[in-house]
Amino acid sequence: QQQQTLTMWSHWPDEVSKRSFIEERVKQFEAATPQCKVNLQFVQKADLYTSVKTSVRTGQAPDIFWLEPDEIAFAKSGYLEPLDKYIDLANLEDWAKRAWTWNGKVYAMPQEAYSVELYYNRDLMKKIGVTPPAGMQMTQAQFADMVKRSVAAGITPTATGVGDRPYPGAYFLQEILLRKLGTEDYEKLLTGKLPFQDPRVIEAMTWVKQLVDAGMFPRSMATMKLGESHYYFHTNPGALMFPIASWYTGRAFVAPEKGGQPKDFALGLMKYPAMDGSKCPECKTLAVGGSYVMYSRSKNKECAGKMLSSLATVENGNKWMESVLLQTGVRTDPSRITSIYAPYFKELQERGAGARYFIGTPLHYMSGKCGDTFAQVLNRAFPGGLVSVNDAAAQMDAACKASG
Amino acid sequence: MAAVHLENIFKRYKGTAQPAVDDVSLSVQDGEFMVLLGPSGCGKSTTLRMIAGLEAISEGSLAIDTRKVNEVPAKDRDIAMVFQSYALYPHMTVADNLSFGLRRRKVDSQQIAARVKSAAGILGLNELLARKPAALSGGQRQRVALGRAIVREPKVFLFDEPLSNLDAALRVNTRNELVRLHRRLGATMIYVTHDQVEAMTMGQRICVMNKGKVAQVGKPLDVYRAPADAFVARFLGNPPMNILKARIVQGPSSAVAALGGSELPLARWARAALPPASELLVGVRPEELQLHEAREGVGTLRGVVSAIEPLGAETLLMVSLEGDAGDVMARLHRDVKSSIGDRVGLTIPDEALYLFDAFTEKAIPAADVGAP
Amino acid sequence: MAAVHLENIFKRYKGTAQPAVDDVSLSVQDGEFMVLLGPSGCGKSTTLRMIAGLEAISEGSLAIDTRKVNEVPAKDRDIAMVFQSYALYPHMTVADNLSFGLRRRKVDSQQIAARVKSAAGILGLNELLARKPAALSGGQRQRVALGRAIVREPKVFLFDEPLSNLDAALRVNTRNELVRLHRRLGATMIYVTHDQVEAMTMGQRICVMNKGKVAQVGKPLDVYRAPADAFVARFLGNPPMNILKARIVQGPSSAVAALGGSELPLARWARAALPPASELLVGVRPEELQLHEAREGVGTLRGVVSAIEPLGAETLLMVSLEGDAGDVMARLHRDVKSSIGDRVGLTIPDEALYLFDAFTEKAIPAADVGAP
Amino acid sequence: MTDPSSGVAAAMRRTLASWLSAPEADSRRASLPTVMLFLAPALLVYAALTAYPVLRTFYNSFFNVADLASSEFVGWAHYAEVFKDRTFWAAVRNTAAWSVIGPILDVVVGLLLALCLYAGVPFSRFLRVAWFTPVLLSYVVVGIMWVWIYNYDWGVVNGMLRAMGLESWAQAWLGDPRFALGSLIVTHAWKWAGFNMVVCLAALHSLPSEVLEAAELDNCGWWHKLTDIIVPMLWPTLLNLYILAFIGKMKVFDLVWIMTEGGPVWSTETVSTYVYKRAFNWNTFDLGYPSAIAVVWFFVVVGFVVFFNLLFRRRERMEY
Amino acid sequence: MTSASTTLKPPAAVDHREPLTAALSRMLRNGGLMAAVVLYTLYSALPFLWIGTMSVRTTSEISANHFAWPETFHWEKFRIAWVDSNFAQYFWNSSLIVVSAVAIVTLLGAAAAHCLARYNFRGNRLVYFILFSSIVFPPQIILISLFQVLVEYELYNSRLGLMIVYVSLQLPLTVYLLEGFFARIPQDLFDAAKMDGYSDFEIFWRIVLPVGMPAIATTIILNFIQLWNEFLFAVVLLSDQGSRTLPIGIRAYMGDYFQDIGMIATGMMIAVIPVVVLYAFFSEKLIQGMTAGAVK
Ligand SMILES: Nc1ncnc2c1ncn2[C@@H]1O[C@H](COP(=O)(O)OP(=O)(O)OP(=O)(O)O)[C@@H](O)[C@H]1O
Ligand SMILES: Nc1ncnc2c1ncn2[C@@H]1O[C@H](COP(=O)(O)OP(=O)(O)OP(=O)(O)O)[C@@H](O)[C@H]1O
Ligand SMILES: O=P(O)(O)OC[C@H](O)CO
Ligand SMILES: [Mg+2]
Ligand SMILES: [Mg+2]
Repeated sequence: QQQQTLTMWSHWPDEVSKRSFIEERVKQFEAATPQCKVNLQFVQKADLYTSVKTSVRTGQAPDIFWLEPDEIAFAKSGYLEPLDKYIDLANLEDWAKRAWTWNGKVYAMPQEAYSVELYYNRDLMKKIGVTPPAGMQMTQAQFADMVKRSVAAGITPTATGVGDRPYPGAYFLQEILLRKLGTEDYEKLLTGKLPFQDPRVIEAMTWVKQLVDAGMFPRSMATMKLGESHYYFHTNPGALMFPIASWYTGRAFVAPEKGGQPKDFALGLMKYPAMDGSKCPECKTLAVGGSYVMYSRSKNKECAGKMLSSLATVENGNKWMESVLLQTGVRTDPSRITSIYAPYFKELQERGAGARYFIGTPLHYMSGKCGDTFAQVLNRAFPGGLVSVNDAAAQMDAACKASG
Repeated sequence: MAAVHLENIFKRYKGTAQPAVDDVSLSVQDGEFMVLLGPSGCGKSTTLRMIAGLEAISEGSLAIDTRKVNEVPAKDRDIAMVFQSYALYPHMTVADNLSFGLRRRKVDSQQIAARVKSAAGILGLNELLARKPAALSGGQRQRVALGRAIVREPKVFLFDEPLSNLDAALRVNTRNELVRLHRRLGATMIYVTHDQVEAMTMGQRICVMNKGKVAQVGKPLDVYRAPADAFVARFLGNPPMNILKARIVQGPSSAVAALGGSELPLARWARAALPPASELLVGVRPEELQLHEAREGVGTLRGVVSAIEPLGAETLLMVSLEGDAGDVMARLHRDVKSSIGDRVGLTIPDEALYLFDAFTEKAIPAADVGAP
Repeated sequence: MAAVHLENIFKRYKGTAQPAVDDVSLSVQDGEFMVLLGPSGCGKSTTLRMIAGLEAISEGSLAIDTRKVNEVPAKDRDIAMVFQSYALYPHMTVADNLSFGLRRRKVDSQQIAARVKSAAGILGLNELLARKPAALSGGQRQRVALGRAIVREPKVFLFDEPLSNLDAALRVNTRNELVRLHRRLGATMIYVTHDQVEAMTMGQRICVMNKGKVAQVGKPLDVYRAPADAFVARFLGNPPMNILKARIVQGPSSAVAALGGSELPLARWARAALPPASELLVGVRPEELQLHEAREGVGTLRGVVSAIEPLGAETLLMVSLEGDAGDVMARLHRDVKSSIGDRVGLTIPDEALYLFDAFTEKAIPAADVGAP
Repeated sequence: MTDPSSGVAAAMRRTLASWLSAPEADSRRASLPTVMLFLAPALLVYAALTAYPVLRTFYNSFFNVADLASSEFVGWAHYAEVFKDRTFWAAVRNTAAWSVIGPILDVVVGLLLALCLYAGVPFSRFLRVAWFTPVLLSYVVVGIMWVWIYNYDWGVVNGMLRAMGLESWAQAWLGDPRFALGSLIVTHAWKWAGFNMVVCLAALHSLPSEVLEAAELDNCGWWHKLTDIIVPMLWPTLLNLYILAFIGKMKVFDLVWIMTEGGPVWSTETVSTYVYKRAFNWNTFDLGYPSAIAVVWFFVVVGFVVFFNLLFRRRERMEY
Repeated sequence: MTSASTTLKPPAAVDHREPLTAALSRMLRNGGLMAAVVLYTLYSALPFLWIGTMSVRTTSEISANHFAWPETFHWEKFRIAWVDSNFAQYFWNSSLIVVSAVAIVTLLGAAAAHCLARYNFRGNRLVYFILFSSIVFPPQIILISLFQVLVEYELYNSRLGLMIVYVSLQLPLTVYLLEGFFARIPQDLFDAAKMDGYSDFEIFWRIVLPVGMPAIATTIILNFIQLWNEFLFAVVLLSDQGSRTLPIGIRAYMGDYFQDIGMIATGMMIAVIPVVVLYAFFSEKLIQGMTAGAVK
């Protein structure tokens, strides 16, 4: 059979564990499949998207590339190859498959999955004299009080940076909303079927706005990059909490001189607070993250299919969890996981125990103007204290109802 | 070497009403040094550039020897031109400037070297061959421009005011050099200038142009002495000829020109030769006027000294004639003692008088034609 | 109105060895028209610009009337200057150009209007007041530049070759206008030129400069007739004075200058006045030479005609003297008949002879000093 | 000439002949082939890579172009939408503000710097290089540099304010819609002042020194020399620079993209970034709508340039 | 400005005080001027210095104190940045693309400029206007369809494609600058060469180009600076990592090092130093060319 070289582009150039995981899989694949060579490149997300979004139209996109489910439009526009006949779909979690299903076909190998978590610094928490409740979920009042104490102690309550990402600023609000509304209404909200001007939404936003005004977010949030916000949280100047997805580990669990968290860092995980009168305090976001897709005009579909198929095994799912300490859309057998970070991982699983998952982040549901408005208003302006509740809700409704 | 014949040549620029060159006919003989002289804008450069092939001829025929060349492009006419601005190639050394035209013509390199050497020798450029034009003085640049023409050994040399950028002393020198060069090469040369001294001293013949037309062609002194019209008379000579309006009155023996109170007998003109109109223009060159103590008598202009310019070598006297007949300039001996406001008389030798028609400004020849 | 006194003024530009102005002392009287004359680069402009305050004075003292002004900035010296390039403000109308200096001096607006009107009247600019400089001819610009100086009613007017951009005819006119203006305003004027005709006709006194030094100061004709050195002698006069090397020999009654084969008696000089060295320079102006048929005798230069330039009004003869004594130029009557190669004699009137020291080039005054 | 058809033919033949055969005897004329030899390559590049794409953009703007292979005609729909698009209008406002204010800053600073050098401050050779250096840097470098300079926590600006005891003045310069656009404009001016300086300096040096001296004799101090003489005489140059900068700013993209990507809340969105986002960054894949914006913007820019030209038409050529 | 008031007083009174006040005001003025000059120089140069210090410090050192002078100079960071990131490749790509684009645009532009400046032919000004007016085209008007066009010509994602796009981008400016300069080359020079027997093309090659060198040098430098730093078209028209140019490389590099400010500073210095060094050498030429009237 003829030798094929496929091009594969991945995000994560700065996340060592994910990177080496993929590199190893590729090496194994090449060893096992001599007729296929893989030209693997790690490209920062922004650049990757820029390149891929232009090159898919030209027939020159990489054979395999990295996408998140908010880019399902690739599939809708016919740029992706359905994977049904290439990989063993049984090895994928159902919710993960759903995130990538369009017209009945599955379009991606959901390598990465994550839940949206609230990390905190145990030492600082002690310093301001707060002890998290047993269930690790605070009430509205407890949480507000903690924020106030933190501010009073000169400690930024939450590290958040939206300088280069359209979503982290909205994590907190989004989780509050999910709990307040419950999965069904939350989904309606995200798909434009429920207005942001709904009283429950307004109520939630009003509370978050109070926290914002109390100084919950750093003033440098708007220009802080995602990577900087990690550093801000665990090293300098240090923040009490860090609302981020569970892929926190990718950037934090590396050597400190590479920007990772300090060796003895007292990382804790708690649940997002539930507002009084929340419909679903146990709700939680689970989402498919970085996934690999196959280009529909690829000239090396056979090899590409084999490559993706080699990733989609339970064994690899476990390896991923073990080395990256992060969920995956591939089926796994968590009991087998051992590593120095096992305690962390245990805690992560504890926080997820008994949760009701809502699958997908807002951007997975919003596109075009709506997505842009979300990124600008809910992700930046609202937590930055730059818009009022009503203004923000009105802007969201104007953009999302029209496109929804 | 070659003769150049212009026949009824016109040049009309787009968007101008008057032709820049208006029906010019002129024959330049083989080996002749012809000067085109005229005031600024009279069409001298245009004429020259048409000969060179740098400007299309609107009408008429241009021939070099017997061949009509209207349509021949400049590069094939075998003519060399020296520009007022020298137009040296600023990025080439003097040697390269000299040889540039030959290299293009595929002259073999030994011969190029020989010709460059000889031209450099003639013009004293040997020391300068490796320099670039920026490092040369005005006079040296001028010589390089000349050299560039000489090495080409062309049929015809054209010069467009080549001396006007030089200072006075250098101008006199180069003038002489050019004349000597012409004698030595025996080449046909056409030389454009608006400087009458250059024209008088260099030209074998001069062609005076005015407003695109040829006013007069002839040997320099002939033209000076017998100008064809008032324009030529004024243009040649410095200070220029005094030309005054006069009335013709009948005198005792001949006609008399009356200027204000003064009367000049026109002995040399037959009555019949004078125009029927009673007005004409009387001309006299400043150097022909003599201060006359008597201040009276026929043939004497009377007036008041209005300005004195002692130039050292001579003195110019401006005299306002009686009866508002105008001002005349007299060029007198340096020792003249006179002061502003003096009433003086100026005599004019009979043979120094010129007459021009008041309307056409054409000269009215005297009966003893040809030797005024 | 004011007098200007320069005392031992020096100007040294950075990086040049020779001072550009070298120990110049000069007093210009109140109301005088003084001309600074000299070849290009002799320091005329620099001197003028130091007076104006546009150039720092390296050494020496400059006083206007009795006040030392070395340190007074240009704008406070109350001097007006007319530049060679006119330096009109291109973005202002003629009227604004005229009034700008007054407005800056806070003269009240009625008076400005009056002064502008009067200056415009004097210079015939009334029609042009609303135009911008780009829409003016060279002569008109010149007049605006003048007007700008006049309205200021300054203590001193300075002119830096203001006519050199004009064509010949306009130059003569403007020259006269300027002289008239000076008479009318009675102002102190310092006028820089390298044109000797301008200097001779305009200046009440002229100051001839050479290489940064003052060569001679005096009335124009005095300087022409009694040049202080060979440089001045050559510089004033066109064609320039013939200056030849000669040996002094003892003649029968007086000393004799020997040039090649010819001998010129030096009757007007006492033996004692002549330098001990046996060499000196003999000068004679071209217009003083007379063609002499005899070709022999004391006081006659003998030679061969090497070039003839008939200029119409006169004829220039270049004569190569016998015995390689050099060339002399004679300015002769227009009717002279001579041809190249003729052997001729040229006589010199005794009183037309000049002597200069061969080394210092200083003039050696004759015994009957002051009236050569 | 009596037969009209032969007359026409003859005329055509003559015209053709006059095109092809050079009136070689005129040095300012050249035959058509010669002219084409010089012009054709440039015109070809122009036609293929400027003219054609422009027309193509016009064409695109009437279609939905999600895939290169297929497109769907939508008529004027995109245009109708453009005029309702609030983000577009925000971008227009920002770009207009930037293009009008920015150049003033650039040109004034450039002129002042040039005047310093012209006045002969010491070390002018070094300063000329130092001040020009920002021009050499790519927007990427400038952008990152200034993002750091504006950093809220450890940026130079806030650092200095804090050092001066002005803690309350410290701002998230790029994070606050009130300051973000201004901060970008300052950065842009930082980069371009040197360019304007060099051009102004060249223009200053070609001013006739005698006119300045005349002004001095006319009792002008440095301030009046500047306002009454130098600025008016440099006016054409300054206008040119202004218009050049204006055009540049109507196009501004790179710096915004690197520093703020148009945020926060579209406060630094420019038309260029918006077009780019919609064409290559949003997950909508449609090239038609951004093309329509580009077309609208094209006419706006051309309109402005024509307007400027009319406005300044009177400026006669200054001779000096 | 104090001297303005002194002129109003009678000159005699001013006489002795003048030098003093004048000197004082001059000193003040000069002092103010010098202060402004120093401040501006700091403003324009300090950012470099800052980035420069950061480029030889490690990120942890930097975050401890952002403004400290480096205690130890970590020069090895330059090696690491150069080796680990594709800088050599980016450099080569940028050089290849930019140098050829500048060479071609100079040649094409000069030919067109010469033709427009020298010859009278019908449509001369029209062609000039058309070529020049594209200077006002906003890039986005051609960006999108240029992308489509290059895809059709199969030049998308190729260095050749980007190179010819660069040629077209800089063409208007080049023609504009050179036309202005060439038009001022005296016609006599051109005529002299004609009479020396040279054809139009040879004259262009042997006279116009060498004589126009100051202006050509200026356009070369300007074009080079602009293209070397070009970002937008490079992002859209190249997707392959192997063909990226330097600005894109730095951007990607930033991403790769993400929160590693120190390394990013190192990368920035690598990108900046060559251009600055080049400019330090050629600044005189550039300014000469501009003063010669290339830009005005
Ligand atoms: N390219 C042109 N287009 C239109 N008119 C022109 C052109 N060149 C010259 N002219 C006009 O033709 C006339 C003759 O010009 P030409 O250059 O031959 O004068 P000239 O005698 O050489 O003058 P000068 O002594 O000033 O050089 C002038 O009126 C001039 O304005
Ligand atoms: N700024 C300067 N720096 C150095 N040398 C200068 C400067 N200006 C003039 N010079 C030199 O000083 C000398 C006198 O110059 P100046 O301009 O006064 O001459 P000028 O008599 O006015 O000559 P021209 O008739 O050519 O105007 C010249 O040798 C000139 O080269
Ligand atoms: O925004 P990023 O770069 O963290 O990407 C989101 C991914 O899902 C993280 O691995
Ligand atoms: Mg001419
Ligand atoms: Mg001078």
